[in-house]
Amino acid sequence: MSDATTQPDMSVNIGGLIMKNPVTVASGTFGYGPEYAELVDLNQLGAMVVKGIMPDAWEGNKTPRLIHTDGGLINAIGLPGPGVEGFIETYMPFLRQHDVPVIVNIWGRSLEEYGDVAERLSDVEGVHALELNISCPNIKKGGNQFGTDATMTADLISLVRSRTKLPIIPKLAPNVSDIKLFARVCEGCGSDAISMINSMPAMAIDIETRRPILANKVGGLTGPAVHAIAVKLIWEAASVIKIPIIGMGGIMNGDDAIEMMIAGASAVAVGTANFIDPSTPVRVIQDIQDYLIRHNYSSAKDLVGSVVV
Amino acid sequence: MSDATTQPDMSVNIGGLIMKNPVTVASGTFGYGPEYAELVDLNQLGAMVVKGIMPDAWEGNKTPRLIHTDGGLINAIGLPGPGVEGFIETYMPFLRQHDVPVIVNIWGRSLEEYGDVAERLSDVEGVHALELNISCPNIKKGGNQFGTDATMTADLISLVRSRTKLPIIPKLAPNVSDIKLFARVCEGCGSDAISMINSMPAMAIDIETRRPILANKVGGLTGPAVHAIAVKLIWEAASVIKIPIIGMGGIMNGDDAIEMMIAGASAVAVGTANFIDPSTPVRVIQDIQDYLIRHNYSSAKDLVGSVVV
Amino acid sequence: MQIEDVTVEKHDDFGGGYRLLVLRAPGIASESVPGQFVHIRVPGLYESDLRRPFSIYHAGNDQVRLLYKAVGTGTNAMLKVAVGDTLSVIGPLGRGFPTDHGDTFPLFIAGGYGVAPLSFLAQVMPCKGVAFLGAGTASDIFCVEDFERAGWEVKVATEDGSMGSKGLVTGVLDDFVEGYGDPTGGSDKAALEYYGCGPGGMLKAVGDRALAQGCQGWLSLDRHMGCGVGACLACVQKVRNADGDVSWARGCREGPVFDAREVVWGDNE
Amino acid sequence: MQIEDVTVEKHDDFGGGYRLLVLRAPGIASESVPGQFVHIRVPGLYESDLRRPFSIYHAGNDQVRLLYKAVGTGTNAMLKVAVGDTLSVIGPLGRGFPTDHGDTFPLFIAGGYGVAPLSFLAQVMPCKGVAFLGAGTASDIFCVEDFERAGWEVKVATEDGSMGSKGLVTGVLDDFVEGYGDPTGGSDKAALEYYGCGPGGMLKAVGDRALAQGCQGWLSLDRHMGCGVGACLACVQKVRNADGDVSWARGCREGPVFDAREVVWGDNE
Ligand SMILES: Cc1cc2nc3c(=O)[nH]c(=O)nc-3n(C[C@H](O)[C@H](O)[C@H](O)COP(=O)(O)OP(=O)(O)OC[C@H]3O[C@@H](n4cnc5c(N)ncnc54)[C@H](O)[C@@H]3O)c2cc1C
Ligand SMILES: Cc1cc2nc3c(=O)[nH]c(=O)nc-3n(C[C@H](O)[C@H](O)[C@H](O)COP(=O)(O)OP(=O)(O)OC[C@H]3O[C@@H](n4cnc5c(N)ncnc54)[C@H](O)[C@@H]3O)c2cc1C
Ligand SMILES: Cc1cc2nc3c(=O)[nH]c(=O)nc-3n(C[C@H](O)[C@H](O)[C@H](O)COP(=O)(O)O)c2cc1C
Ligand SMILES: Cc1cc2nc3c(=O)[nH]c(=O)nc-3n(C[C@H](O)[C@H](O)[C@H](O)COP(=O)(O)O)c2cc1C
Ligand code: FES
Ligand code: FES
Repeated sequence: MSDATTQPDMSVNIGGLIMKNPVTVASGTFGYGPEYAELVDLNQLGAMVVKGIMPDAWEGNKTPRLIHTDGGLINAIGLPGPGVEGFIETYMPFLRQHDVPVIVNIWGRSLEEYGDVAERLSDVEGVHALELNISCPNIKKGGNQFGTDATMTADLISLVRSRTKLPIIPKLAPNVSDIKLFARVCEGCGSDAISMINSMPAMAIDIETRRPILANKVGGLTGPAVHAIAVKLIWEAASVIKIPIIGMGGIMNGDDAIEMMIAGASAVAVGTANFIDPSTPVRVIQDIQDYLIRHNYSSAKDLVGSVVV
Repeated sequence: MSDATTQPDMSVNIGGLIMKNPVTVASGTFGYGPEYAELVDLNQLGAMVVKGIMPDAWEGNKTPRLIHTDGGLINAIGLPGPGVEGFIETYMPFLRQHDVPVIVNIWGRSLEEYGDVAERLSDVEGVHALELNISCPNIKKGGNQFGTDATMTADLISLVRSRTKLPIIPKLAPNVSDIKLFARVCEGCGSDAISMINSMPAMAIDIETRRPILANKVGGLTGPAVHAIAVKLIWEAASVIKIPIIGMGGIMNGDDAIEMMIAGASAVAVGTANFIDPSTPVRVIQDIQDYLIRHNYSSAKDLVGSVVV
Repeated sequence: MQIEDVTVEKHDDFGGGYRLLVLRAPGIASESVPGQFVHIRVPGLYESDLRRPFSIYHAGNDQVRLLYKAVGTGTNAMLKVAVGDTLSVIGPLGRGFPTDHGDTFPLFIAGGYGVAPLSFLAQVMPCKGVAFLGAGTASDIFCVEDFERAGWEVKVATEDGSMGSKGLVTGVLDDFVEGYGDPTGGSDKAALEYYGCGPGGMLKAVGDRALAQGCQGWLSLDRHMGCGVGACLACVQKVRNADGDVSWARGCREGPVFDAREVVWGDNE
Repeated sequence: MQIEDVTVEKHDDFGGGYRLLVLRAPGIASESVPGQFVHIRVPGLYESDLRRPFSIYHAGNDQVRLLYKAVGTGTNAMLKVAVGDTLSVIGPLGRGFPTDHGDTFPLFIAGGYGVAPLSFLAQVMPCKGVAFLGAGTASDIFCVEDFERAGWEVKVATEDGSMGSKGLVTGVLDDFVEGYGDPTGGSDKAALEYYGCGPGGMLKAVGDRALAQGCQGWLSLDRHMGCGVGACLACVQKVRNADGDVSWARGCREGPVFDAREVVWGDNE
């Protein structure tokens, strides 16, 4: 408990990575850094998570890639990107100019590729942690399949673990029946933290043309529609592991973020909301701080998993 | 193709049960029949699905049992009901007075209990089919656990199959990574149709009290938020089975229902929308008919699975 | 029970922080009895947002009147409703107060919007009694004239003492009951009949008194509603029947008005 | 690029089925060039509903002007915006038309709201040319005076012939180009510079002509937008660089205006 005049300690420790506050952005919703930099001061974020990177440059899916639906978006961007070398060359100099830890979201078409990107990024100055996207529903090879099969999840994490000393943060899929199993596997195979949730597989069909609206046919649902799903999964995962959780899924405001932290997330990431209001992460930081003061918490850490059941 | 003067054939065949139109109501959202009867003519429905029934009278969960959230509801009603004898005595006389096939949604705390209810209902006049709720997230024993473990699903359906000649319609859970497996298991074990989706496990926490809002802590998300998730799962399931699908999840209007039929549902059920507008099922019937006429379909069956991919 | 598209005929500030909504709803108006409620689809909410329940303040002349206070998303959205707008309303719903009375002496105890159904009841009840109205402060008291015009005595209690007695409404109630009837005997206290509508704590206090005094008591319990018609089983209240068996009753069907003897307190959540 | 809370100063019918929205947006106005767009958070939509992109019709005097047509959920909700309301606007976004010109002769080809950015461009461009405006029928033609006032010649084509030539806008365009310059030679056709903004089919036709004639062509392609700033990668367009390599470019960053030579048609979906 703090007295009203001292500011609460907003910092959190995500598997060795110290975030100055518990708020980051969800991979794929904030580009690689420069995109929103004119609107948002990156240095204010607890961490910057970049869009998914794999060994080679990748085109992603055809368009339409993103549509809005009730309470959210469905996207099938398909992980386009400049590849690991392109990323390091184009974006790392920019990111290094900032005072914000960088978490690189990585993926591969095979276990080996995950290992390759992880290793390549390990000694790149300014890269602070790796988020392993084992759960993207929008690509044919890799992606969701790694994250919905516990054995594959285990193999993948063990392999990446063996190839990097950076903190690794596997990102879990919501479309599993037993999230605890996956959380335990992640912890057991040497993860430093987990993040959750990735988007929820979904589909929309144009009833006049009878064609799926997304070129990729199916996509991933994000935004408020998945928030209560995410809270439930985070609560369950937090009940069985000791490593920290970065929570995400439909955070639109401070209340949503605080709810997730109470459920068990040590940090939170704002995703879809950035598109609608890029100042959301900064507002959320402020709202968490106000909440801590109002409730007399001396540290953001005290909020984590404080749900009364 | 029909000429404009003839009405399209709205009837569909759900595993031997003929529905005069493809629209029914989702179990638990329309009571046992009398509740909405003053507002909606039951005879207009393609079928009437009643709230879940098990051998004994059952209290359900404590309150709050139902809350609204972004794009839907979260409920943890917990399957209260009068038990199979109470149901037969109290509600079947009323239902028999109507010209609508009755589908009884059943559940049990063990495999045996499912079998017992199924057998007991088998020779009850006016009961046309059984929907097996193997996927309710709101009870501690039974429920979701049967529907997220393929082996248990198989055992359960085989047992019920051996104890009734009525059409059986297992109801699938959305929180699985491989819906095709469950659809196949249902078909392989002698189901006449499947229905999907049940509600999606979810949770909401009051950030001031830090307590889960629902007395049961977790509940099931329904309504528009889950619609695109349901469409995707139905599309996948329809691609691997021949038995018909009753589709549900966030149907608010005719377009949503038509989308689900195009994805692969032979019939649809309106759930959450009844609470907001009890005339939704009747409107949906009209909208489907109008759509068929406008698109020159002679039968609702032609719409089923007509997605162009 | 019917579903009606009704026109808003009036929408004004009322007093006590409440707004008055007058709806042209001939079908619902003709069926309504005091204690029943309507379930309103509030315009401007998400399409999947639930209807909101409101007690019927008055019904007659093809009109249904409601009093509401803006406390959340739905009631704030209601502020934007304009005269001439159309609303979808289901009603009348639930079991209201009994309207056949012996020669008991009725006591109404109301807090918040609880005055609304009791004012309605006061208009239609043949016998007259005393209405006890409680609130935090004077400006939260409203509808006093309704009762007085209907020939009722009104006793007010405010927590800050700015109107009527200072303290809880049960204070003035107890004072009245103590002085009621033959001061030596008191057996005729059983001739009192309690009607309560308001916050849960107040209702329990009223119910406890009715039971202790062997009086009939009617309590209108507000349970969170889903469908409003008995289908979803969200709004349940634990009740005990004459045999002592405990079960759930639906606030929207078997309630909102319950016999005080039936109500099982505190075991709902 | 900035995010500004702007005040609505005017909101009127405009012509051609469009509405004019005038916003007090000093920051955005001062940075804007023709062909850029703004991304607007439409009030009254679900909190998770995306912003909607609109071309800048005019910018200056601390104001940004837009023309829009109600075609769906968002634009219909925009109809309810009132003078004095505050909107959250991000802009100016994207790469607009080039504003440094040699001594080419500019041809503008516009359909629908495509006239908006081209009208803006006509005001700021030092040289004058011809604006070809196409539509289905006379009542869909608007902004003619904008170009005329700026000293431009305007040629109109309507599909039903109710105004200008009958047929597609490319018809009048081709007639003009055929008669342009030295009728015996024709090599000076390369001095034409095309600027297209409108439906995809029209843009492709314009682009094809520019390429065939060896002219510079600028096409404003409207891709479905998510973030509007380059982060989500929703709005991509296949482009070919000078070396012939094909890649995706973002409609909201590298576009919406593309060099006609870069655009790879039809391979996006
Ligand atoms: C039978 C019945 C009759 C009623 N009559 C009246 C009336 O005549 N006048 C009037 O002003 N109000 C009345 N209410 C209460 C009214 O329905 C709620 O105030 C309203 O639904 C709140 O809606 P909201 O969207 O503004 O609040 P929300 O944003 O939905 O919620 C605001 C807060 O109120 C709580 N809340 C919501 N609904 C209820 C409820 N039913 N019971 C208790 N807490 C709730 C929520 O949990 C939340 O904390 C009645 C309720 C019932 C059940
Ligand atoms: C760079 C750019 C500049 C634009 N400038 C203008 C302008 O100046 N004036 C103007 O009126 N409109 C302009 N538009 C189009 C405008 O953004 C859309 O009409 C608007 O977003 C539709 O929103 P809605 O909510 O009304 O429609 P929705 O309900 O979202 O959709 C209605 C229909 O339009 C389709 N649609 C939605 N957005 C787009 C899009 N971006 N491209 C193609 N189809 C779409 C949907 O698929 C749907 O079929 C511009 C678009 C872009 C990308
Ligand atoms: C347009 C878009 C692109 C995304 N790209 C990625 C990605 O590259 N890697 C990844 O792990 N997750 C990606 N995601 C998922 C988000 O990081 C996040 O897990 C999800 O959107 C849930 O959060 P939200 O509801 O706040 O958006 C993407 C989401 C969206 C909407
Ligand atoms: C209040 C409520 C009660 C429900 N009860 C049952 C039930 O008893 N048995 C069952 O199989 N499903 C039950 N369901 C799930 C619905 O039948 C349906 O599968 C789900 O609500 C998805 O449809 P919707 O989004 O249209 O509501 C219930 C849903 C709600 C909202
Ligand atoms: S509100 Fe649905 S049963 Fe009472
Ligand atoms: S709209 Fe997001 S990258 Fe262009």
